[in-house]
Amino acid sequence: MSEQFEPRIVAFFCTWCTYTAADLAGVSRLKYAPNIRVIRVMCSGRIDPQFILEAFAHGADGVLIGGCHPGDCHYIEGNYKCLRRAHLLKRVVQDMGIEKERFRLEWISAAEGDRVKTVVNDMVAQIKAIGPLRLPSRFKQWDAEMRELEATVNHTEEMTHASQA
Amino acid sequence: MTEKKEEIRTGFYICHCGHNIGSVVDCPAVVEYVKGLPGIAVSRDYKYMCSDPGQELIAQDIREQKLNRIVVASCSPLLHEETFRKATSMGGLNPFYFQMVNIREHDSWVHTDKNAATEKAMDMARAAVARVRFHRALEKKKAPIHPDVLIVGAGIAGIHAALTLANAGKKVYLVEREPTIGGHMAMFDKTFPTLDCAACILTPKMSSVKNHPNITMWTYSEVTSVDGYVGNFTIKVRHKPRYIIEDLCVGCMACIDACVFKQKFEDEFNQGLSKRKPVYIPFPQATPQVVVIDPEQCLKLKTGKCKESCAEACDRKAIDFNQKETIEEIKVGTVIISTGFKSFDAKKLPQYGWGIYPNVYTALEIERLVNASGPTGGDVVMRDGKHPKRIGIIHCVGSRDESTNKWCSRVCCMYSLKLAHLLHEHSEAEIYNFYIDMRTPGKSYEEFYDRLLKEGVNFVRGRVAEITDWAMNKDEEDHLVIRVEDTLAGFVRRIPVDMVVLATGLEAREDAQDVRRLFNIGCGGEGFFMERHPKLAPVDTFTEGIFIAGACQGPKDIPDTVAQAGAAAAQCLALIDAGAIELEPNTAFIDEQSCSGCKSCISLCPYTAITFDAVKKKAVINEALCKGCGTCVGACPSSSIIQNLYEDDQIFTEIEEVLAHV
Amino acid sequence: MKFSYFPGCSLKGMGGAYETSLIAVMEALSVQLEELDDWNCCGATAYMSVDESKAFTLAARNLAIAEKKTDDLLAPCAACFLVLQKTQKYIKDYPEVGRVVRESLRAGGYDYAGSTRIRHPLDVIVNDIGLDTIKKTVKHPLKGLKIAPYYGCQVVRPYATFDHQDYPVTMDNLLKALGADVVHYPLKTKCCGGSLTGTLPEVGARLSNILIREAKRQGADLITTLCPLCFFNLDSYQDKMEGPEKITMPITYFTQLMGLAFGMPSSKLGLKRHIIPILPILKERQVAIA
Amino acid sequence: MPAKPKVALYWCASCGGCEESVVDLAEDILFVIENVDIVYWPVAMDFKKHDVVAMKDGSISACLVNGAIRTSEQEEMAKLLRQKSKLLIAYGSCAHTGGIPSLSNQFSREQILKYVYEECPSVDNPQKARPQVRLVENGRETTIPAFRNVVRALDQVVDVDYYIPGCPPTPKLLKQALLAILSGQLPEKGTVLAPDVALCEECPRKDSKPIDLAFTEFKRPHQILIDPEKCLLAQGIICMGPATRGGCEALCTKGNMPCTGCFGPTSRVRDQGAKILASICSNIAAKDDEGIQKTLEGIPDPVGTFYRYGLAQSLLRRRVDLGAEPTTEAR
Repeated sequence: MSEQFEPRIVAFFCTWCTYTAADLAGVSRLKYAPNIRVIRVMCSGRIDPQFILEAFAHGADGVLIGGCHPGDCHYIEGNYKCLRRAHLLKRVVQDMGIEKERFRLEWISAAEGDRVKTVVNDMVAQIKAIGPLRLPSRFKQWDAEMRELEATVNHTEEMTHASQA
Repeated sequence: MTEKKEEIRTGFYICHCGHNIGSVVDCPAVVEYVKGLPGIAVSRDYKYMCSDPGQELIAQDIREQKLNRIVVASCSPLLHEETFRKATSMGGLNPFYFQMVNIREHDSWVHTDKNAATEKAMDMARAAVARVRFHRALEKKKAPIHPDVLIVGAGIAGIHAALTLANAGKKVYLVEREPTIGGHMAMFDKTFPTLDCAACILTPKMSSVKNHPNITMWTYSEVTSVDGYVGNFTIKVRHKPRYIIEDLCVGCMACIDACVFKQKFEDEFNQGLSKRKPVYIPFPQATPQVVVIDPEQCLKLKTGKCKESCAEACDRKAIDFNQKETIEEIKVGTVIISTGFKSFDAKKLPQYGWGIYPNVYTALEIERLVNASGPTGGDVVMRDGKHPKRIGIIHCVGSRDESTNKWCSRVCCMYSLKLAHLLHEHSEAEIYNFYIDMRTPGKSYEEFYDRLLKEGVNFVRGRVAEITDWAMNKDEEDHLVIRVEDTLAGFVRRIPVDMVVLATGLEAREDAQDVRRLFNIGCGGEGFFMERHPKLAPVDTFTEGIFIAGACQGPKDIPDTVAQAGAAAAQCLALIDAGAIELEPNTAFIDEQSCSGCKSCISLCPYTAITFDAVKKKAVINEALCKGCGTCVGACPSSSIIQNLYEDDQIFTEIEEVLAHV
Repeated sequence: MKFSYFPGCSLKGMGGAYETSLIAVMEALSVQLEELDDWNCCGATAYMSVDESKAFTLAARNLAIAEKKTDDLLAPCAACFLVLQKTQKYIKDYPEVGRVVRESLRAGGYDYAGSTRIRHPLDVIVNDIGLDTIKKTVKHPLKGLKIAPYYGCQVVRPYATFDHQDYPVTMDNLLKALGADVVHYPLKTKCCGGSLTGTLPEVGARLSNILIREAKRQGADLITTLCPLCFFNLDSYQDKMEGPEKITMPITYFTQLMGLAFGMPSSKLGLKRHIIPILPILKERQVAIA
Repeated sequence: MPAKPKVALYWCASCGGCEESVVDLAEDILFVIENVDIVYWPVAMDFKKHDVVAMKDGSISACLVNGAIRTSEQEEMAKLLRQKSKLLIAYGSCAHTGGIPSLSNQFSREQILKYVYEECPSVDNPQKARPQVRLVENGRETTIPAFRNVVRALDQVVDVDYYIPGCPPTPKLLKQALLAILSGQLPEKGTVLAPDVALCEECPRKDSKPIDLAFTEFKRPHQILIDPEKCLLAQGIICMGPATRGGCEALCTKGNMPCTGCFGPTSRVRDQGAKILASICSNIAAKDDEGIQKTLEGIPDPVGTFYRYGLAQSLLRRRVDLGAEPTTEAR
């Protein structure tokens, strides 16, 4: 590879804890890897498992969820719902061949600006080590097999795929 | 939902924020890039979007360019989302046709690679521009504000806030855990830098609280539950039994005299420097002037067997051994938390010998010791009965220290100076102050330091290593030796003294985490309650309608505490007088047509906002109860719940577009 | 409970009393000690200042051997305890050190992943076994025996793994559990002279004498320690003490006192391996000796 | 008299159940025959591919294709029928969302061929022979369709106008769809011709569902005696009903079996499995990692459970670490 692989990480942060922590990291001028794109939600309970899969399907190399620590949810227990879903979703994602490092749930309170930095840097390093996921290009690669037919079907009646053996 | 197709005309604005954004993100490049995105009618950059001309730019473009969507890329939405929503509505557009992109806190301030930061800004801008297409016009809902206020903690902060509000005609519930109000300030002797007597300035305020018709003062009481939201809190308060009928007791103390016990229990108010009986009044000016019985110590309450001479002695029959705790429920619209601080536990630094050498004291103990109404009547006599000839005051005990607390406790330098003055005045002893840096920022504070220098107090610059009674030579024998590196003189010194005072720092209270959970507010890493914004919202919390004041937010002195208490009171007044507060319209609603009535969502709502309509057999969300977390939306198996401002399509678009790289 | 046991040179030599008493009390507490196979010198503090990476490798070889056994590694000598801990920490915290050490180890057919836990017997006895068990095991409480608890510099500094750096109390609590009186001893972590007794004997002797004098002033009958070098310095240089009055202060290992309290025969505790005899003061205080 | 509309039916990777469901129209089949001309239906009528090739483009009014697309032949026929039909309708779960065949998207082509031709216990194949795309023997050439790496839903290969869901679709839905085609009163293109509300709406057990499920364990249907009246989720059995489009008349839950999701998700959902996962997990009682994990042990195969009929149309489509081997290469 000529160019260094830069992971794309989509992060879903709850507004009260982790989004605020990321703001704090900014106010404190902490420096971390620029590979993360944050999407704000009110509560980690809002994070639909579809969002995580959607992010992967559209080219995310990693997905990070950030919520309030257990017991600290601004909405009392939204983060527990998030935790329960994450447990099973992690299994689904891994069963579907996605490395476990690519999907991460972290509790980061509004005071833990430094933790945003550590977690992001850590995740970027881990994903750099395992390489790109980039599902859209894999989808394209899979679907390339359908072009074989386009090349032949209009010319002859019969299947005449040339044997390469 | 089929709506009339409108032509999307989006205005995009990127803010340089002076150099804050502009020096890292190439704003003109982002402007050019956004011009190529679908639906963009205007794309501009500006030095300060939040300034009046910046806002006017948006409003004017909406009017002149017929914009119907607005995106601003600048700082955190937590800071200026409201500002730009207002600008959007100034232009005549519904304020919710607006989306904000955080390219300062989340981009320019945290990244150094300009190309990467600019690319990130473009990604986020593209996502916002795409997302805003799916926005809808929304109305803010209004919640009425109950005019009563709850204040938790009746130290100087709580007292000042209560009086401010009560004088403005508002009804205040002031809840204090201890048997008396007054807090730490009531223990102090004099206050710096004016050296006026703490009691003289505090006790009149305490009695005003007691007598104010608008203040309901509950001592020996604690808040046990908090429900509801801004304007409409339901609070449960537990009244612990004092075993005294408060209305009957006049504080004559005849019961105390009559109690069969000798004075044998540690007097908390005097920091254990004196003893008291199981029935006691914390200090002479305690408010209310009502005694309290400690059930752990009282013979009657512990064993059931006692001749009850106290009850006999009470003319007014105020003693009631059968008193039980009671729970009272109140409704308030706003809350001020002023629970104060905890003094650093000097035991955590055993090298300073507190608890090992009797003549080592904490600052709070000295406050009582030099106090005319203290355990010795102001005579500086040590635990060994002697009078000190030399005293060492050690600064920064449990402050500015990697192994304990990293922060500066802000008040210790000044109170150490004050104690140096008072100790010298009371004992004529020679005083040594051991400091790392003298921190005296405050009106007349530096002058006070100067005065102490002239009074002949010795100052040694260096962090003390240890206090020991090991004598290296004759001079040191029978003394406490302070071993310190004098960083100005450049060598290690051993200074023998008779008495050591530890200037213990300020910490968050032990139960700060419980209080934080109770009121659903935040704590910083050091444990103090977190303000909404360190500069612009210093007494607000992340929960609307709950404010903080005093040292529970961070170490501070009395003037700053009082100022914060006033500010918190003013914030409550502002809400109460407005009568109502506008709430974010980010509530969820159920698309009745698509709901299958599977009930999966109902128990997920912590606010019981979702119910099952038994006739229609569908779930229904009560908008007034919904707080807008979106948990039910994430869980709805047929995507039949929609959260305003966080609709599925809006978030899906955001996901797709942040990833749709250039 | 089972540990790999790293005696180090001292316990096999001058610190023999420490080893015999340690093995005896651990057995009484049903703790199995398995001496590390083919262990080598920890390098002590001296080698570190000669060649750091060789010193680390030398110490790490022991950690590598212990890692295969999987049990935690018990290092009773304060110097070994410190050196092994330091090696462990440096390998972990400084990748370059770790790389060099691992490479050197591999050249010798060893490998070290970094998982060995290094423990001091004092920590294990008080925090794992617990004072309640100790109290139950005590047969003859050391009543009336006044002890100055001396920790020395290495067991809590610079790595305060189980107690406070300046004012440790673990051994104080253990001695109290044995029934002894623990005197206030402000010099409990001050320098005993260390290896200065070899290089600058007057200075070394002066430092250890300060400790003895202070113990006397605080009314101690004896000083107890957990470091073979401290023991040696304190026990051997009392005749070099300056000043008019003659002080003799018996020195013990904490494990010897445990053995006494557990009612073990003196033969198992190396009580005769002291320059300053210990038996007279025990007799004077009527400590039962089995 | 105007010519009757021409209708074609075709099957791809499917079990044949969809074909039978047409016959399940019973006497209504007469109504069909009365009103349309069936011009192509390999399972029932003797027309050949060249007959279709000979038709004019767009001359078939409606073509119902069932089955997923796995082979090159299926691909080719889908394209051909698309070309000849005004309306192409994906009929049944496999054509709609990939169906059961798309569960094989968890495995590579090689894994499948190896198992089927070599490792499967019932196979006797000592030479380890595998089918070849092209075989020349004694100067005679035989070709068979290529076996693709990926199973696809119909619309992942060709443009589809409407979907009739189900494994198989009910006769009622088929009849409604045919009536709509005949009357020309069709909804917006791309619509699934079934109600857009989840199954619970029509499930007779709906009233017995408590508002607070608080799952502490999950059970599989064979592990307990299922109460025939009570909501299956309330009995701890995974039922896909809340996340599955209704319109099947709750056949499974009426038959004392949980819904397994064959009608696919409602129109607002992008990933059926993710949504049932979200709703079920949210309602777990435990709050700690250990407790949650323990409860979830009752779902040993989440992918197979939540994506039984829809893996091809799920957001991830296929196990993502699988590559794409050449499919036409003969060895």
